[in-house]
Parts: sequence; C-alpha cells; structure tokens
Amino acid sequence: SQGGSDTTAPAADEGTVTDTTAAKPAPFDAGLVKIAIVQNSGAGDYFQQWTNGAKQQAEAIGFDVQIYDAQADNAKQATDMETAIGSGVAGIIVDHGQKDTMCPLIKQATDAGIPVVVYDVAISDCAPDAVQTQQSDASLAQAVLEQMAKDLGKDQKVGYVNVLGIAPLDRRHVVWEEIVKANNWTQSFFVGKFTNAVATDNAQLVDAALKANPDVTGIFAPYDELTKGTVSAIEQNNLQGSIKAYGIDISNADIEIMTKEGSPWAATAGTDPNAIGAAVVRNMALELAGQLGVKSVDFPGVLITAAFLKENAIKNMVDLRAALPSLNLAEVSAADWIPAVKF
Amino acid sequence: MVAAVEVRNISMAFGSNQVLSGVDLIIDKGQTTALLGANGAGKSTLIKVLSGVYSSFTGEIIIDGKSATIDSPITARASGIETVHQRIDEGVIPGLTVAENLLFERIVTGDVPNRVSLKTIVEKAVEIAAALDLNWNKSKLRSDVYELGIAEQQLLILARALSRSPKLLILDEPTSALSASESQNLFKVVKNLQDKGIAILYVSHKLSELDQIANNLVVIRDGKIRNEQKTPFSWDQALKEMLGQQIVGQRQEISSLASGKVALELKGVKLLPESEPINLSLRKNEVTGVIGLLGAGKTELAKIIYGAEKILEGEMLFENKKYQPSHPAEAVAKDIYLVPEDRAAESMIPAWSISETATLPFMGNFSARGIIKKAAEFIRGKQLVEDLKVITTSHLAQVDSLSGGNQQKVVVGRWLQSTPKIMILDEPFRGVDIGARRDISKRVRDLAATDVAVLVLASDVDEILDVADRIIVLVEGKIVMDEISSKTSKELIVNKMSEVA
Amino acid sequence: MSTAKLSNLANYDLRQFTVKYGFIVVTVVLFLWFALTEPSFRMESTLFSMLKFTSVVAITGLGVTMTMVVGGLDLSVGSIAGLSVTLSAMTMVIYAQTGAVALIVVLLGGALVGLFNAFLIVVLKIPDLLATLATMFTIMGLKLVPVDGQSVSSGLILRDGSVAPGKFTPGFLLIDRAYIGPVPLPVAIFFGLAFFVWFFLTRTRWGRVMYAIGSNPEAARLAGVRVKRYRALAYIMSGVFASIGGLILSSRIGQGDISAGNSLLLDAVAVSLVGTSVLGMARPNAWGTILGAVLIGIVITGLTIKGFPYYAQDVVKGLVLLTALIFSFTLSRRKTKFVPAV
Amino acid sequence: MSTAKLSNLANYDLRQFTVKYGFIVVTVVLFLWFALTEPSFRMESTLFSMLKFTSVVAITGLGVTMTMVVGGLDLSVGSIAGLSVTLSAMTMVIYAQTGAVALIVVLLGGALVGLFNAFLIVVLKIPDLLATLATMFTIMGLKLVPVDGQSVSSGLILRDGSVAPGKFTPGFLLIDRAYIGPVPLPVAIFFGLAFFVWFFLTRTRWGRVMYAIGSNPEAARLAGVRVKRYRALAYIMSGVFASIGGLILSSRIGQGDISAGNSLLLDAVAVSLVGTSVLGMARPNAWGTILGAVLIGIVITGLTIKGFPYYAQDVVKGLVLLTALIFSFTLSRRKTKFVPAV
Ligand SMILES: Nc1ncnc2c1ncn2[C@@H]1O[C@H](COP(=O)(O)OP(=O)(O)OP(=O)(O)O)[C@@H](O)[C@H]1O
Ligand SMILES: Nc1ncnc2c1ncn2[C@@H]1O[C@H](COP(=O)(O)OP(=O)(O)OP(=O)(O)O)[C@@H](O)[C@H]1O
Ligand SMILES: [Mg+2]
Ligand SMILES: [Mg+2]
Repeated sequence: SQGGSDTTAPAADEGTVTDTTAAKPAPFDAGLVKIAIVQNSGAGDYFQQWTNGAKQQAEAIGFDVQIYDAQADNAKQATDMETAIGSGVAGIIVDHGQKDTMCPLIKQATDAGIPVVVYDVAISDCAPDAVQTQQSDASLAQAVLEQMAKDLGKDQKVGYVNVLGIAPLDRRHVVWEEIVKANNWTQSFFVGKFTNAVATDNAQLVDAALKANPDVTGIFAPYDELTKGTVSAIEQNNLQGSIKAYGIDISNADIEIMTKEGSPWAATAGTDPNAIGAAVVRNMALELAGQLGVKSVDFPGVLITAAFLKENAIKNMVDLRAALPSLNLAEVSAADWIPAVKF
Repeated sequence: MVAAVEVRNISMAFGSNQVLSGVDLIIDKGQTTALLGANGAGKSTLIKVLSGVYSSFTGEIIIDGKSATIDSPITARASGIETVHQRIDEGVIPGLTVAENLLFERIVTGDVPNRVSLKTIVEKAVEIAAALDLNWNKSKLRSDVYELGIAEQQLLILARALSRSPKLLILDEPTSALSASESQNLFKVVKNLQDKGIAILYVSHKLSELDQIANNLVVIRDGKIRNEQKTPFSWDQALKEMLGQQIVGQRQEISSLASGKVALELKGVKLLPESEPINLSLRKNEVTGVIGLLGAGKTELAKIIYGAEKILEGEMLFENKKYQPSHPAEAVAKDIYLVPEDRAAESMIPAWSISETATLPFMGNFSARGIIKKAAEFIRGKQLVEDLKVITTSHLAQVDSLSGGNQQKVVVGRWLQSTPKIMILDEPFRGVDIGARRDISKRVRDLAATDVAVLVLASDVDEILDVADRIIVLVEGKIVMDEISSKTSKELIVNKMSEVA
Repeated sequence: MSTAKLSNLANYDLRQFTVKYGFIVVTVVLFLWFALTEPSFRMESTLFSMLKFTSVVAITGLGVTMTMVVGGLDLSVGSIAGLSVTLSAMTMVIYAQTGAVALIVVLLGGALVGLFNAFLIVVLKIPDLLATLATMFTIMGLKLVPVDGQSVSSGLILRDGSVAPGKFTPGFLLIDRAYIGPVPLPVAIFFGLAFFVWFFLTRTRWGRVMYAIGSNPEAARLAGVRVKRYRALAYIMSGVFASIGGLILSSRIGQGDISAGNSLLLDAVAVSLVGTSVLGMARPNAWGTILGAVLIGIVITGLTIKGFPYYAQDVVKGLVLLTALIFSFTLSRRKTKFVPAV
Repeated sequence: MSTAKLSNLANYDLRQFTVKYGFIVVTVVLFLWFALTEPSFRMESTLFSMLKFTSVVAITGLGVTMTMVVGGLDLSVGSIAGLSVTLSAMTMVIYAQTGAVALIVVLLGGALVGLFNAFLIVVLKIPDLLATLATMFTIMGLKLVPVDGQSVSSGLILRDGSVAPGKFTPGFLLIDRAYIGPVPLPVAIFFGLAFFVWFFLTRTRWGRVMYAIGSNPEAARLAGVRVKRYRALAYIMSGVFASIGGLILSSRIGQGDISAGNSLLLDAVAVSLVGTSVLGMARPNAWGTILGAVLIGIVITGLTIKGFPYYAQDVVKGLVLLTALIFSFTLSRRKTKFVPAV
C-alpha cells in the first residue's frame, strides 16, 4: 500500500532491500516486466501479508504486477487465470487454489509458453512445466505437534479442530493422525467448519464440544483462524488452566493472543508470509531469467512457543523476525542480481 | 320470461358468520335485475358465489335449465357469467398496457396466439374499443393502465367484461367512481345489452339509477331475499324490507346555520397544475359541500387543507393566522381532520380492531408518557360501535372483516368522536346504504351545529343536497358556483358541473 | 351434523394450539431430549454459553425486527456489526483511546449507517431491501479501506513505521466476559434489549404506530403519523442494535477481525422471520425473535454436543425455519402481511 | 410563465432521459475509460473472459428475474448452484457416470428444488422470501451429507476405504472451456438464455400473464389465471437456471467444491434488481438483468486490472447498485411495484 498522508493508518510491513552485486539478466535489463498474480485468498491476515511481501519484492526486482484476487471463489480464480493468460504477461504466479480447477489452466499457460510459479497448489503431476512452491506443511505440523507431545505426554484426551478438503490442511491432518497414534492419544472431538468468518463461527463449535469434553488436555487447530476460535472457546469456558491449544501460522494478531496473560495457546509453527510472498516472486524472477533449474521449492517453517515470545518480549512480527532470523527467507531462492526484500 | 340463471337455496358462511342463507333468485334474459340491500346484507358475497370466487357455498346454480358447476372464475366465465367487481383494483393490472388489460382474459384463455407481440394486441384492442364506443387511440392503448384515471379504469373493466358477450353480466356498484354523464353512457350500453337478450344483475345504492334502468328489483337482508318487485317499484316498501328494524332518519330540513366566523381561508390556491387559483372561506357552523366531476380537484382541495399534499401556489389562513401544514400531523394538531375517500387504501390498517383503528390518530390522548391506556381505548371503541350502529360482533373485531359500509362508519366515526375545528369528508357516502348515509349526514350536521366548519366533497348531487348548507361546484379546479343550498336546485348544479371551464 | 361440527371445533382448536404453541413445544421437546441424553448439556454453564453465543444474533435480529415492523428489512446489519469490530479496534489500537471512547464511536457508527439507510429509504425513496443491500456492499468494502484490508491487533505497524500504540482495554474486553451474578453480561444485555423492544412495540404509542406503518403506511400518514420519522427511527435503531452486536463480537474476538459479522446477516434475518411465525402472531415481534434465536442456539449446541457435523446444523436451521413457517402460514389463517416493499 | 413551462419540460425530458439511459451511459463511459487507459482491457480475450465470468451470475440472475416477475424472490439460487456442483461431481467421480448423465442429474436436481420451493409457496402458502430462505439453509447443509462435508475430487477416499472410481469427464469440462467460433460456450449459453427469457416474457401470452401476477395477483386470479401454476413455473425455471449456472461453475472448477455458489445469491439478486431499475422499465426484465450483470462485470474486471484491492470492488458494487436505485426510484416517477411479499 502506498503511504498516504495519514500516518496513523496501519501499514503493511516494510521490508529492507538488499543491494545487488551483479547486473540484471534478460528480460529484466529492458524495463519493467509484466506478470500477474492470480490468488485465491481466504480469511485472515496471512494472505494480506503474503501479497504485501510479493508486491514489495516485485517492485524491487522491476516487475509490473497485476493482482487478481478471487477471495475464496474458486470459479472466479479460474476466470482470473484465463484473463491473465490472455492479457499478455510474461509470467503468472498462482497463489493458493484448488488443484482440479487450476491445473488445466496452469498447463494451458505453460503450453502457451508462459512460465508459471505456483504457491501451495499441488500441480506437479498435471502441469509438470510449472514451478511448484509451498511452505512445508508437513514440517510445520511436525514441529508443533512434537512440542505438543512433549508438553502433554502420552495417553491423553485431546481435541481436534480442522476442516478437511483443503490441501494444506489435509497435509497437516496426515501428520496429526501419525502423532495421535504414536502417543496413544484419544481424540475426544473433531469439529470445524470453513466459513467466511472462521474464527467466530468455530468458537461456537469448539465451545459446544468443550461442554461435552471438558477433560481434554490439548487441542490442535492447525490454522490460526481456527486456533483463534479455539482459544476463545477455551477462555469462554475458563479452561485455560487445564487445556493448551496448538496452532499453525503466525501473525501480529496471533502474537498478541499467545502472549496474553494466561493464554492457552502454547505453541504454533509458522513462516513469515511476507517472506514467503517475496521468495515466490524471486522464484518467478529466476525462472524468467532461466536460472531456477528446479521445479519444486519448499519453504521451511519454524516452531514458535508462547514461552519464547514472552521471554523475548516479542510484541509483533518485527520483533519476532529480529529474534528468529530463520523466519526470514532472504537467502532462499536468492541471486546476486536480485535485490532481495528482507523483513 | 326465460330464466338465464336460476339460483336455488344458496347458503354461505364465513366461520360462524352465516352471510347467505337459502337465497333463491331468478335472473331473466333481456332484463336488468337490481339487487338492493343494506351494507353487509350479502350482496357482494352472492355475486362472488356466482362468479366463482367462492367455492365453499351450498346450493345450486342453474344455467339454461341445467345445473352448472361454478367453482372458479374460469368455470363461471365458461358458463357465460361475467362480473365487474366492486373494487377497481380487483380488475386492472398496472404494469400492463391498456390494450393488454382490455384483452387480458383472452390472453389468459389462449384466445390470442401463444406467441404474440404488443402490436397484434393493440390492433385487436382498437377493434374492441371501437365496438364499444370507447374513444381510445393507439397511443392510449399502448400506455400503462396506471396512467388512466379512475373513471377510465372503471370503463376499461366494463369494456373487458362486455367484449365477451356473456349470458349474465354482473355489475357490483359500477357507477361509484363514474360521473353523471359517464353513468349515462354506461346505462346506454346496458340497455343495448338488454336488447340483445343478455341478463344483467345490477348492484347499487343509488335508487335513482335503479329506477332508470332496472326491470326487476330484489331486496336482500341478512342473507335472505325479502322482497321482489317489477317496475314500477315501490321504494317505500323496498326500503322497509332492506333496512328491517333500522329506523331511517328523515332527510333533514336544511335551514342555513351560516352565521359563523370564518375558520379557514384559502387565498389564490391552485388545485391542479393547470388550473386557475381559487379563493374560498370555510365558516364555522356551516356545512360546505363541494361537488364536481371526477378529476375536478376535490381530493386535492381536501389534501391541501389537511397538509397531505403540497400547496402549488397561494396561501391559507386558519383562525386568521397563516397556516402552512407540511404534514397531516400538523393539521391534526390544530384539530383539522380528514376522512379520505378510499378507505381500504387510506384509512384502514388490515387486521386492526375497531378500537385500535379508532384511536390511531389520537394516540397522544390514549397514552400516558407514551404507554398506551388500553381501558380508555376500549371505551372509545365501544362507543364508536354504539354511536354509529356498526354491525359487528364487538369493538375488538377486525375492521377488514366488516362489510364495506360498516368499515366506512368506523373510519368516519373515529374522527367524529374527537373535537374537530374543521372536518373534511371526502366522499363519505361511498358504498354506504341510505340508512347509514342519513345517519352520517345527521352527525355531520350536528357536528356543524357545535361551531365546527365542515367540508364535504362528493360527486353525487343528491348526497350533497342532503347535507350541505352551501354548495360549491368545481370544474377543473375552478369554482363555477358558490351558493346557499336553498337557493339552488339539482338541475342547476348538474348544469354547472358539466360546464366547460 | 352436530358431530361434524364438534370435530370441526376440535380441529380448529388443535390447529389454533399448534399455531400458537407448536413452536414452543418443539423447542421444549428438543431441549429435554438434549438435556436427558447429554449430561453436559444440562450444565448451567452450557446453557449460559449457549445464550451468550446466541446473544449477538438475537440482538442483531431485534434490530431487524424493528425494521420489519415498519414494513422494511435491513440487510446491512451484518456489515454494520463487522464495521463495529473494525471501528472499535481502530479506536483502541491505532488511536490508543479508552474502551469507553471505542464504545461511543461504535454506537455512533451504527447510528450513522442507520441514518444513511434512512436517508436512502426515506429521502431518496429507494425501497428498503435494495437500499440496505447497497449499503451492505458499500460498508463491507469501505471498512477495509482505512485498515488496508488487514485485521487490527496490537503490535500492528503503522504507515509511519511506528507500532500501533494501543490495545484492547481490559474494560472493553469485559463486555463479553463480565458476569452479573451468574448471568454473562452479553446475555443480560440481550434480555434487557429484548424487554425494551417488546415493551416499546406493544405497550407504547410509538410501537403501535410503527405497526400501523408496516401494515398500511398511507393510512398511517393520513391519520397524522410522521411516517418518515418513524421509518428513519427504525433503521437507526437497527443500526445501533447491530453495532451493539458488533461490540460484543469485538470484545469476544479481542481484535479487529476483518471477517467478523459476515455470517450474521442470514442468521439475524432468519431469527426475525422465525419470530414472525411463532406464537401465532403473524407479525414481527420481540419475543418471537428471541425465541427463534434461542431455539436455533439450543439446536446448534445440542447437535454439536451430540457430535453432528457442522453441515447438519445448516439442515436443521432450514428445517426449523420451515417448521415455523408451516405453523404460521399453512396452519394459521391470519392474513396480515408485513411486506418489505421492493 | 411560458419559460417556466419550457424549463419544466426540459427538466422532465432530462429526467426521463437519465432514468432511461443514464445507466447505459455510465456503463459505456466506464467501459471507454478502462479501454483507453488499460491496453490489456481492450483485448478480445479479456472481454470474453469478463463475459464468461459474468455468465454464471447473469444466468442465475435471469432465473431470479423470473421469480421477481411473478412478485416473488428466489433466495435459494446460490444454494442450488452449489448443489449442482456437488451433484455433478458425485455423479461423475463417485458413481463414475458420464458427463451427459451428470448434466441430466443436475438439471433435474435444479428443477426438483424449484418444485420444492413451489410446493412451499403455492401449496403450503409460505411467503416467497421465507420459503426460499428455508430452502437455502436446508440445501446448503443437505448437499454436504452424502459427501461428509468434503469437496469431491478424483482420488477421493470413500467410506468403505476404496478410491472413488471416476473423474470429471473431458466432455463435461468442455461446458466451460469450449468455444463457438470466437465465443466461449458459457457466453453463448448466457446470451441464448437471455434471448429466451426476453422472448418468453415479452412476446408470449404466458409472459404477460406472469407480469400480471406480479403486478396484481388478485385481479389475475379473478380473470381466470391459474396463478399457482404460473408461480410454480417461475420457481421451477429459476431452479433450472440456477442449476445451469451451477453446471458452468462445476465445469469451471473441475471438482465438487463445497463452497461453490456461496457468493452467488447476493450478486444474482443484485443484478436482477439493477435490471429492474435500468431502461426506466420499473419492472424485472431480461435485458436489464443482463445489462446489470455485464456492467458489474466490466467494473470489477476494470478495477482489478487497474490494481484496486478486492474490497474496493465491494464498495463499487454497492455504489453501482445505489446509482441504479437512485435512477429508478428517486428520479423516476413510475409507481408499478413488483413486491416480493412476506
Ligand atoms: N372474506 C370475508 N371474511 C369474513 N367475513 C366476510 C368476508 N367477506 C364478507 N364478509 C361478511 O359478510 C357479510 C356480507 O358482506 P358483503 O360484502 O357481501 O356485503 P354487501 O352487501 O356487499 O355490503 P356493501 O353494500 O357494504 O358492499 C358482512 O357481514 C361481512 O362482514
Ligand atoms: N389514474 C389515477 N390512479 C390513481 N390515483 C389517481 C389517478 N388519477 C388521479 N388520482 C388521484 O385520485 C385523486 C382524485 O383526483 P382529483 O382530486 O383530481 O379528483 P376528485 O375531484 O377528487 O374526484 P374523485 O374523488 O371523484 O376521484 C387525487 O388524489 C389523484 O392524485
Ligand atoms: Mg359490497
Ligand atoms: Mg376525490
């Protein structure tokens, strides 16, 4: 977002741009390169920050970006993709979306000679020419669930809040099932729904579930909007003393909740969506310059515990990035001619 | 005489209210049979039975000697019964053109091709309009029916019924919205139909009309036939049978009360956009009757005084002070009241009780610190029922379950029970029987006697002569006559009314 | 003949009874079923938390009910509640004001949007449904402009690079968390407002007049009622009620969640409509709305405790609405219509 | 005096013109602005993909228009489209049937839901808005029951542990992807249906009767119209149209997306309402609906290309609706009303 005169308005995170040490290769040597981002953002800040990172990186590199956002409407994303393909851009970044919807269109684009970098859509079987990137859901879930197992111990009653049928959540689900089995946990309830007000709507579900099962010791809600709803339900029932919540993803808002006095949210695992957005754009730059070489890139996640946040008096993402440099992906998909945006 | 339609032992009830009980009626071919009855006698109900609107009646309907099944408007029409219902809004369909309205029944039954353009419909409509002596050109036929005046809408519905040459034509108060000359036109058409052998069942409260066109007279009271006559009719007997025990107030002798001070003065007020400004004073102790054809500006006059319509030009003085109401609330606050002409659309709240209807304009008086005083409200409702002899089960009955005339009594009565300074009644006699009409007239005159200025607007000369001390004739928004009523005559008024401005 | 009449009478009474109390009976039966089969449903805390969740929908529904009474329908309530969440967060987090200021800002905001609706409807003469639909879209987008589409929480970085100085004040957070005796504050607010609306609509002259407007506005006008003012009032009240709902939401979430309020509209309209049906009133009314909200709350909580998946709740919501409708329109013979005019 | 009259006349004509063509002028001006400032907006492919995007909303809106013509309003269209997506996916993926079978199942499904709406409205006498709202909730939940709340895509694990045997057939996927000459198939379908609805409503006797029912049902009944049948017909047609929209959606998404259709309702209603306003017709009509859909399509595509954030689109949608409403209600003087009765 452009800085307006109103300095009290919230700003997106401002990254710092690293210096380059080499000249730009083609096609970046001849002015702005037009690309499109075709995204399908859902509720929450994750997407907003992802886009922010992508935008800043794109500007630094010299892209002219056209952003299409389908706002959770898969059909609209398909049309957006068609518009993007027809609009004569040099490359397309696809951010989130349904595999079955987007794959044929991505293939259509790569067949037409338009490079495509995909974030968080599993497309390698049907559109092998596209570059696939993702935050490693398995590693995120693994990190936080190992912490959960450490905190709770074996043979516990646990609750689960998730919505299946959404690719990243499905991948996290696989890890959950393994950990539950390995620790001999009993899953007392499994609720969750995906609406356009995820946090509030799930709070009600979890609340009801807790009435029936107040004896669980931990709840896993592997998406921060779900975790927010879970935390709120635990607090409604005054169970924060006996139940811990575990989530995935991190944002300013999440940090606030985790560091609140007596918060049941014990740990999360996350990436910095700003950094990821930027890294995906760098992948696009490398692909256009013919320097990428691989067709799949994983962005590792980091475990963040409430204790860590409190110890380091972390208030927001800026503090967190300072305390956890590994969140910053500036070294991932970098090149000497790319001015990387660091958050 | 040959019977076109014979009705045998028809009974019908709404819940516990037995509205028709064992009605036998023979309607002859080539004759006009008048149906007379007080408000709520069951006239409209009988007609709705015959036209297939109600199907839950018992009894038999015989057409051309054969028992006919009439259970829907379609079967009624197929049996040759056409009906023009009392309410215009049960006939016209806004949003469709005049031509489409004229041909609507054919459109419904498929007498026009399934695929049909407006052009074809208009062409057909031109033929029909011509055949019925309607002077409507193509551009009029193409316009939205909403743009027609009420009289023209009434004519349209009539034309629609006539265009199908029925065996029995039923007309339920067809002239209540028509001017005298338009009524005469209608009578001509009716006579014509009679000559063609069509039977006509005619409902009206206007006795002079019935004298003019009816051959037979049938009087109905409490859902039973009480009296049958052939021309010449004995009205005395008919009225006695019609009203039963109800005492008909005598026509009042009008000796002008006029001595009162001016209550309201209109200076240079324009009633219609294109009309000349008028000057007019309403005096206390006086009933001013304003008469004029449809569209003469009577309702505008009433609504301007009441603040319900913007004043186009000119000013008003109330008790010698400038009076510029911008909302009826301001008029009511000054005790200037209006009984509007269309009770269903402008006065009644559906499903409200008589009591609630009575107190609505005066909620301030029936509440304390905003909280409603139910007891006071009930008393007011009961009084209204008693004072105006409203035929009803109780003051808690819903207004819309009353017959038309009784509804009118309620909406007039609620204003009479308060203490007006100026009382305006727009068509207060529309749809009320002669008994109720005299009743209302008497109340209006009694009211004037208590220092109130009363303004009555009507389009019927008899009605206005019955009630007014002073008569004003309006033609296209202009006053063409202003005279003490004893110094004028019916003929003079009718002549003035049809004067071209 | 007389037996036929008798059975008719019995029929009639049964029908009457069904229309009037059928819905309440269904509610009670369901309640008992849940209570008997699920021990945790019986707990006082379950009941109160159910009522607490219901409170937002119920309060917003009460506002919608007011607009239905004057013959309209406010479709912008969900967006107003959402706006309230954003406004309260901005006031406290970005401008570092107190909870009390946030409260006033939110209520003013709700009243202002209501006033805007009233302006569209009363002055520009746009039919209610359409006007409030347009407002809904506009507000939903507009509220995101000052926050760049981000949720507002403490720690947020502002455009000048500084960190947002404020946070949700403990006092503000108490709106959702405080208790009056054993009763959670939102539940108390909800019953208080329900009582207010009931009293206003049925016991005061203003309520009486509003029903008149809903039923026949022209007749009301010609009886000297200032129709425009009352309709404006109804929309302003609806706006304020929605913003009270938003306040509770905001306090519950504890941050300026941009998606808050999105799912509120249909639920609020549904409870008002159910409310129109129950008790055989055939007109919008406060207790009906409350009953509708509580019934839906009971059903959803009960089903969740029984382990039904979330989509079963939508089915049940639909069926509850249908049942209510059949009670009041198929079985009842009332003909009064409250018509939101398009 | 005469100059006053003249200026009155001029005023009147300007107003008339604004009411009739104002909306079209706005559309054209916006279009030109986008076309002149954004080269990519000028491209044929952009135009067609805009129309393609619009087609689902437009087709569904046409169905809504039909119900508005008979004085109702179908709120269940979004859920019907969503149901269609799930149904087609189930038919092809779980039951491994052909695309043709899926097509028939979907259209039958739409017609059945329409029939159900008609039953509620015509037989059970539940007011249109309420009946279709209840249907909406019910369908939204019901469609998720056979699929356990999951999106249906090839490779789905069934309850018995086996893998779903089928997939979206290439033929079915063509519904959204095929072209007729340069024109995408959905766009062709959309124009075909628009022509059909226009012809039906204005050039056949049935269409006239439908308008009559919407305008004055009592008069229509007294004239012998079988009002119930026509109203039933309108809802069935609306159901079928929504399911055609759903077919296109399904083919576009290529899987049984459970959230599909959710956002359709408000947009479809909005375009029908805008359609009622444009051209000064003051009644629901096919071309108006189409124009409304295309206008909103142009604005959204244009704004996206110009780089406005998504929430700006909501604001604009609201403002477009407002403008249309002011044109037709504040400036126009028509009084005919098509009122969905509650
Ligand atoms: N739909 C209805 N429901 C209940 N009662 C009704 C209904 N229609 C008419 N009635 C009752 O039936 C009786 C006869 O009414 P009807 O309309 O036939 O009278 P009418 O003779 O036409 O009177 P008017 O001269 O006032 O038009 C009245 O007592 C009225 O209250
Ligand atoms: N075509 C129409 N449709 C509906 N209302 C109309 C129509 N034409 C006129 N009106 C309204 O009807 C009322 C009657 O108009 P006007 O004052 O000109 O006639 P009037 O002299 O009162 O005659 P009457 O009361 O007998 O109809 C006015 O309020 C006017 O606005
Ligand atoms: Mg009658
Ligand atoms: Mg008049």
